Amino acid sequence: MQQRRELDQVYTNRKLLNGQLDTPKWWLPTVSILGVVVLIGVVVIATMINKGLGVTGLARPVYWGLFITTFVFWVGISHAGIMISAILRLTQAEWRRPVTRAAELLTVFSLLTALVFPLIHAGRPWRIAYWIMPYDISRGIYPNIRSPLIMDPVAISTYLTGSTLFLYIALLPDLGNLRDRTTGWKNAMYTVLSLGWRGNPRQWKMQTVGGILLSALMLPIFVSVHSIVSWDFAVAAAVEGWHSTIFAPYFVIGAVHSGVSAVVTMMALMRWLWKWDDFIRPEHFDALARLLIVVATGWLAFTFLELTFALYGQDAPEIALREMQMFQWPWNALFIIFFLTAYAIPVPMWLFKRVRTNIALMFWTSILVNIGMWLERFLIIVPGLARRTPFVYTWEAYRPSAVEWTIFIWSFAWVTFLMLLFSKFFPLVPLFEQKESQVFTEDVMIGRAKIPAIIREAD
Amino acid sequence: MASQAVAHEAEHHAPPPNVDADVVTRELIATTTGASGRFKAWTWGLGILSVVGIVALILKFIDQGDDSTKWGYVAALVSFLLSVTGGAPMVAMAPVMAKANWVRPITRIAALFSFAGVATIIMLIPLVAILPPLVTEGARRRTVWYMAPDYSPHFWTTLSLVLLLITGIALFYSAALPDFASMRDHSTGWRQRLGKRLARGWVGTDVQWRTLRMRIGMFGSFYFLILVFVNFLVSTDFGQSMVPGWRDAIFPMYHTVSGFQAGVAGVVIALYFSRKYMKLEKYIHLDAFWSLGRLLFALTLLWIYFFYSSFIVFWYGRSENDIATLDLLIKGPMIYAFFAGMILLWFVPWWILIWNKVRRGTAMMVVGSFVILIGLLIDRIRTFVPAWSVPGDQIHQKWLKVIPETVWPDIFDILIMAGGISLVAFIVMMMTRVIPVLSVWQVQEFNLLAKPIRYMKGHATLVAKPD
Amino acid sequence: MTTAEFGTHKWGMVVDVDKCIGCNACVIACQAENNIPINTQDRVERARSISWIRVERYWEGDFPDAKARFIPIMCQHCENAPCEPVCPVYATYHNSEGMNVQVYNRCVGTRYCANGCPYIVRFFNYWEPVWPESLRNHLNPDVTVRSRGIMEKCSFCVHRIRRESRNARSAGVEIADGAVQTACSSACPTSALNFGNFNDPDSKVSKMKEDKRHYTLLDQFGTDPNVIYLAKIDADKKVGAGEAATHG
Amino acid sequence: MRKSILGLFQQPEPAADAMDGLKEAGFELGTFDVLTGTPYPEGAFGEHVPQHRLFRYPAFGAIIGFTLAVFLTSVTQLAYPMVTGGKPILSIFAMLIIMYEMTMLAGVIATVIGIVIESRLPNMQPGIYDTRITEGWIGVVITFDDESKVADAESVLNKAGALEIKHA
Repeated sequence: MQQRRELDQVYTNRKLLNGQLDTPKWWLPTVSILGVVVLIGVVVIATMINKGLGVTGLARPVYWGLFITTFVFWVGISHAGIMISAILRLTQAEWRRPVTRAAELLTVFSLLTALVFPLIHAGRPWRIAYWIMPYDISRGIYPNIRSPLIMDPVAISTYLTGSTLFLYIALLPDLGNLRDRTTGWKNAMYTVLSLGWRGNPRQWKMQTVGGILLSALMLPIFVSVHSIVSWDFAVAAAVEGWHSTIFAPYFVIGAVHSGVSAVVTMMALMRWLWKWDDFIRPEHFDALARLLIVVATGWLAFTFLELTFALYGQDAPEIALREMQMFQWPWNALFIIFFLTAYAIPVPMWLFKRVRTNIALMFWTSILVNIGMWLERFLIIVPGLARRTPFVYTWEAYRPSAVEWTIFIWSFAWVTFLMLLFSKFFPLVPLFEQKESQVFTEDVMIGRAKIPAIIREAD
Repeated sequence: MASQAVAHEAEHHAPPPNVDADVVTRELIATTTGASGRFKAWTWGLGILSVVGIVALILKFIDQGDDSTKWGYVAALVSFLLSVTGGAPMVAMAPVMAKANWVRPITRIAALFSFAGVATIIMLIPLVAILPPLVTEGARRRTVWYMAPDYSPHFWTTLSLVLLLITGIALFYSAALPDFASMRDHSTGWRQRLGKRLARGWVGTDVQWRTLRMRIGMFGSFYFLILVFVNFLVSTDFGQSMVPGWRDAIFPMYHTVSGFQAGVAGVVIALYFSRKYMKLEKYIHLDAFWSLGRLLFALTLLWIYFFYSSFIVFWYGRSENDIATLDLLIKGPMIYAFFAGMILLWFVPWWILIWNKVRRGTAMMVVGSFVILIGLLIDRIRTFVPAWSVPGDQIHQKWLKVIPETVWPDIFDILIMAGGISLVAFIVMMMTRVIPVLSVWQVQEFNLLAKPIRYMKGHATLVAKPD
Repeated sequence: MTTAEFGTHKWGMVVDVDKCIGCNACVIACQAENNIPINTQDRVERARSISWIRVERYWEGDFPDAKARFIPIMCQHCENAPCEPVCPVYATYHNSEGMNVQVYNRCVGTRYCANGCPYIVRFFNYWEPVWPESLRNHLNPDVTVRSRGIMEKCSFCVHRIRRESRNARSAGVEIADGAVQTACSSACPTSALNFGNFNDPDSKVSKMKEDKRHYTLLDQFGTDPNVIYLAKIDADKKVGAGEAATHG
Repeated sequence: MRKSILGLFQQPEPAADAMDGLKEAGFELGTFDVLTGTPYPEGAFGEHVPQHRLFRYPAFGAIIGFTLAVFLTSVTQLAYPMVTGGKPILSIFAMLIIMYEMTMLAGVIATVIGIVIESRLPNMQPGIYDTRITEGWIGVVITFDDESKVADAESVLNKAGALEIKHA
């Protein structure tokens, strides 16, 4: 429980709106550098589409490689947002307040990035338009809804739309705030965007009730999205290591693991870059780390189950696959790194409060987790395809090409770029939630002890 | 229902009454004595039923002890009892996990269920004797015990169930110390003597309180881990591994989650009756029902999610495993049980619990909980009975070739199931005679931490959150 | 027996492994017939070569009495094909003649089908296909040249089937048994590859697949292929479907 | 444009007193309102708790989405009856997933529309306002049908200790 801090609202406004009202010095150079990287990435993608997928490292039988791995990775990251803002909103966790918007943003932008990969990894991207937006007559046929690749776009666009609207609704009061702080064309923009927000009881009630309702609606979507992504793999009966019933919850909890870690990374950066030490405080990292310990352990349990029941069948090919995945070069090295970074190093560290409240350590451990979780996806997808078949015809292992790595890096630059762009115009920490927590918390004296308390409305 | 719900809502909005500490102690201690005639009648009835059930169990063992295919219903019952009695105490750990205030008064009721774990163990004994070893006719069947000794499942399941019982009781006892002390101070007769012996000189020093919290946290986490492990063993060794080619990685988790669901449902029912017939409205606030309702709702959705996650994978896959599993467990001998379970375990509770009005009330909550318990029993029958009905000479094959016929319960099975379930109720009811059904000190703590306040012109509750 | 109307046949192949001598004639015939781009050394090394039919060589037994075995593998045209339901655009589906067909202009190249296929008989065009000037005019006009970015696989020489049924229809007769031959089966010197109509109970292939040596590849996936294999006969070994299925 | 005045307070308590004063002075509910920069516990200002029908929107949206999904999935399959992998033409278990997603999507969109409508937005003539409200000041705004009551409204605000009164 965070101990209470008296923060004057004027100060809160000035600090939390510094991204918009007085742009920090580092902003322009950073954005321009990122812009260059993004541009390079776009050029590379264009060349790949122009030349064909021959430029990638893909080869029979590994038809899906780095792109799909990264796609799953970003979809996983996107699960941070709703996890944090919905679940914590429903459980009325007080410490969520400064975190929610950043998390939702991460959802939106990582989804926008994830979407790119299935498109560019296809052989004829220019035709994918028919596959995503298929309901036209010109193609003369409708898509096959039995295919998980149709469920994917449906689920992801649902999730993207939902979380974007969620973000916007929660942004309204702060837009009103910005409208009051700005002049000129910015003022005009915020006036339009804030839809004439005034802050009367009705509007506030809608904020709270609607927030809870939307959370309750977004939560099932959030679960379904990564489940459906996991079924891309799980329905392939002929691929050992993919055809497992546990994939849906296993992917979801893994996604939460990586997503929440990504939020930690992001919060540390926000605290450092915008000097928000008064708002993003060690106790928030502490709470997130506690959450992460639980999530990570649950995830480990699922990993264990997945492995157990892979061997449970005691079929030769399955065992051969696992043997390759864990004990053969280069997979064994990846596997060790994966296990160390995803669980063995960070979680024991988080057990100590000194680590949990140390922002630098939290930053690095959260990065470790995401390295591990990316490798996890890679180790699920690629060895499953590079499996030993009974045939001598397939012998090639998969080695990602420079093009793939460039696009992989591009995706990170792209997300950061979008984030910074957003931060120029909209606050990354919800101001009204910040102020609300000021109103809704106070200290009670029980005997001599001063205990932080929360005001719960009679309902 | 609507009008009643509205009434409850009004009641809900009213801030929790602040009762003086001494009144709390006196009234709650008083609940252990002076049982009503109805209560006595019920206890007798349930007691007799349980005895009949145990006798039936022995008879069935003598009669059919050699034929494993006839024991599916007992296996289902064991799994069911494990779910209820094992899942319920999890509610007692919520404060440790989430520091939730609403749960404090009701942890005792949840913890009382762990005593009923005795029923599970009693029902398990013959089953362990009958469960085929890993190697039959020189062939080893698929289990999670790849190369382990032949009788590992028998040993470990029994051991972990006993461990679960012990940890559950330890969890109960570590949280009950202060109440035994208050029984020592305010009760009479054997209860006072019992309190004297069990309070272990509790006077409530700072150190004692700190150790108490530490113990609760410790045993709580142990309990959780052991519970997951037991669910894993029972669901695989007594269910999955009895069917050649049934390979469902999610099944243990499915089993665990539906176990929690049943546990919460059991707690809701116990709460309802103690609130109604022990006049505890003052202490069991509707807030508790509301929160439990939301928990139950979430678990209900989780059940359907886990079920569908495995089902869709089987449906897409065409391999022998997939087809045989679907044919045996869903389309096959138990199809009616499947639909009944689907309706009672998911659809009906989902539709009942989705309404905030219902969650704010008690009546429909308890209806929903009963529905869930019945549904769970049917679902356990759906999974375990077909699994056990596979002939013993086939369970070590690679794939299930012939789908066995439907197995209907014989008179023994019915008596055993009735007995086992009433034994749980019986034990819980008896425990309420021994110790207050609500934990006295936690009720005090609740009243201390949650205060109704006037915030300017409005009403609100001030909930303190100590670390 | 049916007339040559569309959808009345169930085309299939019976491969007598015992007769296969691993001469690779079928592979060459297929490459020539179906306008398959040339598998240059580079493509083979990158495991990007395309061959709709291939002859697998594997060893049975251990040295010194190890035996070299050959088994031709092409698309098995499964009834429960894992590749079909996963295609988002119906680029591959099961037609009414029991064939697993690939529709090139629907394909967007997700390569999902290839992941699903346990036989590794689906191939992806990484590059635009090119032929040396000398071969430009050798392309088969009946077969589409596949552009880059799409999947392709054995089509049971569907163009030959169509031609035969056209002729039969215009002549008002049924397609005679054996009239339709795929490029590979017609090229096979030992007639290890036999193509025909499984719906016709007294066609050659229908008779052959009753042989007690018959088995299908990777039957544990429940794909129910339309390509039936007849197991190798070993002088010193009792052979049944069981033995054959193990190496499949 | 109806006449309305806005009294500004720096602390919530006097604002609440002002609301009470207005009630006593016989202004009927709905003609006066309180503007804050942050949500306060319900009824903190003795304001009348706003009624809303928000919960109807998602149900309505969900029904629409579900119907659409059923139509889309079943019709598109039946229109092109192609057998894939021996799956039935009308594969209900694949359809369920799409139906679920579309139901949720329509539900969410309807909810968002509902939130906007129920909070009486977009509101292009926000009326009298002060930018300090988003800096923690509390505004009590009163709208009049007849000019006569302006005076006693002002007196109430002043009595409660309004730091500033704006007219519009």
